[in-house]
Amino acid sequence: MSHAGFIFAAYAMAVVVLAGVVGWIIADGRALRRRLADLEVRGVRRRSDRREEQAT
Amino acid sequence: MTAFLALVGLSARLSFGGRSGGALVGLVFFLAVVVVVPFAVGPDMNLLSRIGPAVLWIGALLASLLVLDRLFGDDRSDGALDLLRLSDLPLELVALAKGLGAWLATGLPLAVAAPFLGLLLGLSPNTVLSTTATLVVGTPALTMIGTIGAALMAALGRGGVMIAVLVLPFTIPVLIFGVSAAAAPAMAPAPFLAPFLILIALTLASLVIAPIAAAAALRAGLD
Amino acid sequence: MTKKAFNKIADGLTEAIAIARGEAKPAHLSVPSDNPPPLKRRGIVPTTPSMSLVDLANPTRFLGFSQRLLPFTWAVALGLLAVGLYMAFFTAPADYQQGDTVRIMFIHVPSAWLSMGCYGLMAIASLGTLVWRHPLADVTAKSAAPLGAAFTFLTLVTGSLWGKPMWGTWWVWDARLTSELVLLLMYLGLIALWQAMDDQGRAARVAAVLTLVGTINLPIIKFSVDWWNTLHQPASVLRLDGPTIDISMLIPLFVMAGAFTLMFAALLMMSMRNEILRRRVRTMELTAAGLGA
Amino acid sequence: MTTPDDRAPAAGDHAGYGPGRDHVRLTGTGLAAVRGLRTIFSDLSFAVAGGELMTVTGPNGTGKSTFLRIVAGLMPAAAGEVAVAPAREDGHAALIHYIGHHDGHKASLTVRQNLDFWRRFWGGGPIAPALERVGIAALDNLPIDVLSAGQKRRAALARMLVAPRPIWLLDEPLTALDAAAEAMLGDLLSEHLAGGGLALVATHRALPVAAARTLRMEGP
Repeated sequence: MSHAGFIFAAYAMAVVVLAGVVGWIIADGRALRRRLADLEVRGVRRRSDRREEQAT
Repeated sequence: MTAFLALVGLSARLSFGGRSGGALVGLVFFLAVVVVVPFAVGPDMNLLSRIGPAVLWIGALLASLLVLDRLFGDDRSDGALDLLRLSDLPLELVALAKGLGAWLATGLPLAVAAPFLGLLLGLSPNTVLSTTATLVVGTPALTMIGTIGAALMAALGRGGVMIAVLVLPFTIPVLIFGVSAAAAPAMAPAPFLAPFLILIALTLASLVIAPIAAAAALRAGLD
Repeated sequence: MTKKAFNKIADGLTEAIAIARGEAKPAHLSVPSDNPPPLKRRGIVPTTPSMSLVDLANPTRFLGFSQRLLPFTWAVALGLLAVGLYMAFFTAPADYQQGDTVRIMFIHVPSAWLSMGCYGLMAIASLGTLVWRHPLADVTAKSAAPLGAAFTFLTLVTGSLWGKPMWGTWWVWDARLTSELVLLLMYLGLIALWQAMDDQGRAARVAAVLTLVGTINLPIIKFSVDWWNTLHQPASVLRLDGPTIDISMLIPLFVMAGAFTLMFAALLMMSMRNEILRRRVRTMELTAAGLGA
Repeated sequence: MTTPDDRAPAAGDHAGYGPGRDHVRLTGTGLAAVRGLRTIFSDLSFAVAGGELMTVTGPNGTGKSTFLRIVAGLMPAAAGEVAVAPAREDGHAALIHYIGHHDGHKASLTVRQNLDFWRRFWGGGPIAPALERVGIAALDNLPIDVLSAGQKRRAALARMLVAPRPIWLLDEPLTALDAAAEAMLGDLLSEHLAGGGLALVATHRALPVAAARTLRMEGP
């Protein structure tokens, strides 16, 4: 195959860029979910029953 | 030393995602300068590769200055500057730490991006190398000179492009020797080492002089 | 693909449609359930007029809907990708002029299409933000920008790797390449704008205005760049324009384009889910501050 | 006072300055401040010893904030000088805690990250007990910009507890604080004074702690 280096470099870059995007999105999502769980453990609800939480 | 390093870390962290710019805006600005030049001078690769080192240096110069405008201004308006002064670390070292942190977050990425932008301008591998090397060595000087401007901006209580107006003249020596060294491989018999060493000297001098000047500006602007 | 996996995905799809129609309740978002609640698979008769965008506008419903749809999208995308890659390397012939480097086209061209399609999507989303105040529109616009930048970057890189052996240089200031580079600048500017503003609602409207100004400006930029380029020495660039491509190359190209588009859709959904969660975290942090002390 | 062992890092521990009284002394002689061409105050003298609280009172515009900033060394005095005894080679900046109109927090960081920076920058003790003491322990992981003004002020107080210092200069510390926080600040001040520290507090409202001295600012 002529210029195999360039072809594979191009495909490798595609893999690197897409894997980078996927990795970033997954890591971001995990961090957010952890944060959400942490806030929920602390008794934060999105709506209502706040007074009750404060009492405990 | 712990205090100094802690401040370098904080400065890098805040500069990286800062409100008035940050690393991303600096890089995009750098890219924009490089993209705009061919529209003005034409897509002639021979011409572009000849002026390439100069274009990269001008882009890096403006980008590294413009992201610094609120380096001390934010500290002043949120009260942190007062707290930074209530310590055994002299204000000069506070300025040095802030400058180094800002360089790590905004100056160094410019030097790292330079080889890729060099491809757009058709630089030869040797010129790419020399330009990157001069930017790694020279951007600390630009950022440190920028801290003087940032300190003046804090005293004025403003942000924005004015920082470039204030300190651009002081960066001329850095630009002269930076570009001479960077363009040396393209201008066959031109020497590389001499201007490169002078560039290093300028950077070292700026690391000493700029913090003193920035601290003086901060003190002068107190109220 | 095993039959079991296929069934699971098919169930997910059915469920996604049901959720979109508002007939099924999505599993709670913050507790990703391993075994989704059993679904009535029969009797999904549209009682409401139809599944409309309004139903999807509810972020919670979107979370449930996308959670079911994602595995399906990924599966099809990766399947198409596998087929496309096989065809690209083994069935597509080498070009008589460019040799094997033409195989770079199968990732370069789909990326380029997506880089432009993504901007179109953002323009529509911006209209959604400004005109209809659609709750998911600004989430879409914000999430799409980094993806658009990534595909634009990929277009430029693969183009560069294609250009080096063909033209002997990494880069020429050709009209198409230059326009693509300007597009990258616009994406990066939008990302910076989103990043610089704390108030996401305001950022959405400002970014929407900038996106739409960009849409109006794009043809002008394109025209100017073409004019600028022909004014100077036109670069003798080999072009693969439209119908001259042989069908044996066109089929793998379309397969790869399909795979890339589905991957983009999947990434966009994941990114939008993150964005919705980010806003919830922010709301809950404000609530937490209200609770504490 | 509680025994040192079970005490939270309270306001009383000052490296080298506690616990005996009169170790630290803050004096100002003939101080004057000029802003623009207007003299704000002149010939102002005071002396405060360890264990004493001095309140600074007076109508708006008489220079209470300016006075505190001059004492802190954050602003040069037009005349006169401020001295701290015993004298220290590196100057007295590191002996002073100052709380001004702005809390000095970095909005993009969490409460803990903010305090952690100051702990490393100034040197100091653990953060958690300090947050506990000012009643915002539950908020330590929140970005500081979601906090209310009163909560931010509490975080600023916690910062003083993390790195104990003998001189407190507080400019209107009661602003934005609720009744509970006001009482808490009173306790902190009492502990600080009992530990040999001194405090200058500019305020319009009555403090929950008895002041040994009062400096009444009446203008030039």
